[in-house]
Amino acid sequence: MLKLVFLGRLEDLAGVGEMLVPLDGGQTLSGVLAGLPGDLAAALQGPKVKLAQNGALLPPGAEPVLADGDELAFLPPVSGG
Amino acid sequence: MLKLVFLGRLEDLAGVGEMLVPLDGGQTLSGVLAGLPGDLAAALQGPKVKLAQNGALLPPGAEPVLADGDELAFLPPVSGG
Amino acid sequence: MRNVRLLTAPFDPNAEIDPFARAHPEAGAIASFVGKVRPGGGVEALELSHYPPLTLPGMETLADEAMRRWPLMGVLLLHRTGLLYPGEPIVMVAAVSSHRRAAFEATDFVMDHLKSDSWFWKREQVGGQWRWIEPRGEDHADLKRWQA
Amino acid sequence: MRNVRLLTAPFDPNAEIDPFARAHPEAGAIASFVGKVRPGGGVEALELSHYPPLTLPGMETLADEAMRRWPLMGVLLLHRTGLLYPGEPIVMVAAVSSHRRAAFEATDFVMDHLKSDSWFWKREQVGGQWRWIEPRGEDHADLKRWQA
Repeated sequence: MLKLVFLGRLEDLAGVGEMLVPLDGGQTLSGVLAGLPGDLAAALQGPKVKLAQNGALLPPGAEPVLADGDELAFLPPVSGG
Repeated sequence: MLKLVFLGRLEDLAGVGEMLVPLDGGQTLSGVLAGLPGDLAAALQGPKVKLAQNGALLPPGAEPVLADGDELAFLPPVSGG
Repeated sequence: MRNVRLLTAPFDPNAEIDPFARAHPEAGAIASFVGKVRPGGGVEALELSHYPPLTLPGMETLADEAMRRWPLMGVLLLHRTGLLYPGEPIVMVAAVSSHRRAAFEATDFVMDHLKSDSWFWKREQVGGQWRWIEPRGEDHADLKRWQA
Repeated sequence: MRNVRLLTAPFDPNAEIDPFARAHPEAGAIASFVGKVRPGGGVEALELSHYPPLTLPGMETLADEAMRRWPLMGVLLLHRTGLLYPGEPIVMVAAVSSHRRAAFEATDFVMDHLKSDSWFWKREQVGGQWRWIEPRGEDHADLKRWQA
């Protein structure tokens, strides 16, 4: 299983702050996204959304190799002001 | 009589913070300065020393008309820092 | 002294600055900043969410960076999370140094980076409805001031 | 609220900022600065003399100028005179506004002008001897930042 964490407005869109998903779509990000509702998957791939794997920020465009028990966080732009 | 006020290091040089002087050298600044010790008079005319007459700052190079009871303050550069 | 904390309950800035200032009797200059939930505009509450694995480590890195850039004796950096009401402090930053310029600049630097380069998401409640606060272009402009 | 005072006895910055902050519940941002007599360097005491007819009026004009330049809700400006000892506060400036940039800039502006464009003369006692503190070029450079 993989734990997905949705921050900011992505939490509203997902309807939950965290979600456990099986890794049966392969150990790739695109495999995981394919198993999610289309609008959520699209938002998670937005150009300004950053990713953190197990609490470590990933470089833009990284294609993480996911392992059972990993936590993958989706971080939209912060609010400022 | 005229009250002279010496600020900052001018007070050290004058040896006093305030001094009453007669106006018998005329009602001009140069008349007053002529009655003071030469080194003090020179310091009071330093290019960075500002003057205030009765609490109002005078423009650089002003030649105030002095009257009996006036207060004339000599203000060297402030310390900063 | 580096005092960096993420707070889940209301705090009193004056109760924080006092021990911080006393901890640095050798300081010549203390600059500080407090940002509060602005009353008015119909805002009933503000909610700050964050991502724990990144947020506090990011704040600590930011305080370290300020201490690296300026000759500071100490940095105080406090930030609220959770539900806040109008008038409550959200953030407090203070810096102590020998001279004023370093203390001012470091405080300003930390605030600019907290606003645009840290891991907080804010939403506000207006008329019973929650809405997310969007990024502001002004904050990114503020951040660019420090990229020499 | 404009709170401008010339003080002849030691003061506690924390006791000053508290009522000032409370007087502006509508504020979103409070920036403040405290400058103290730096311990070290063998300085035993600092004496600040001033010229009463100009000093306080000059401070009031400076506070007014800050309120004219930035959208501030209040300015606090306190300055000591007389004999001060290491660790004692000399000056305190605070500004409250809706947003942080105005509060920061106004505080910085007032400090820069107090340092170079106000009526205080300082001398320090080292090894029992008094010596006048000379003007610093750095302060005039700081002042030029505000001349647009």
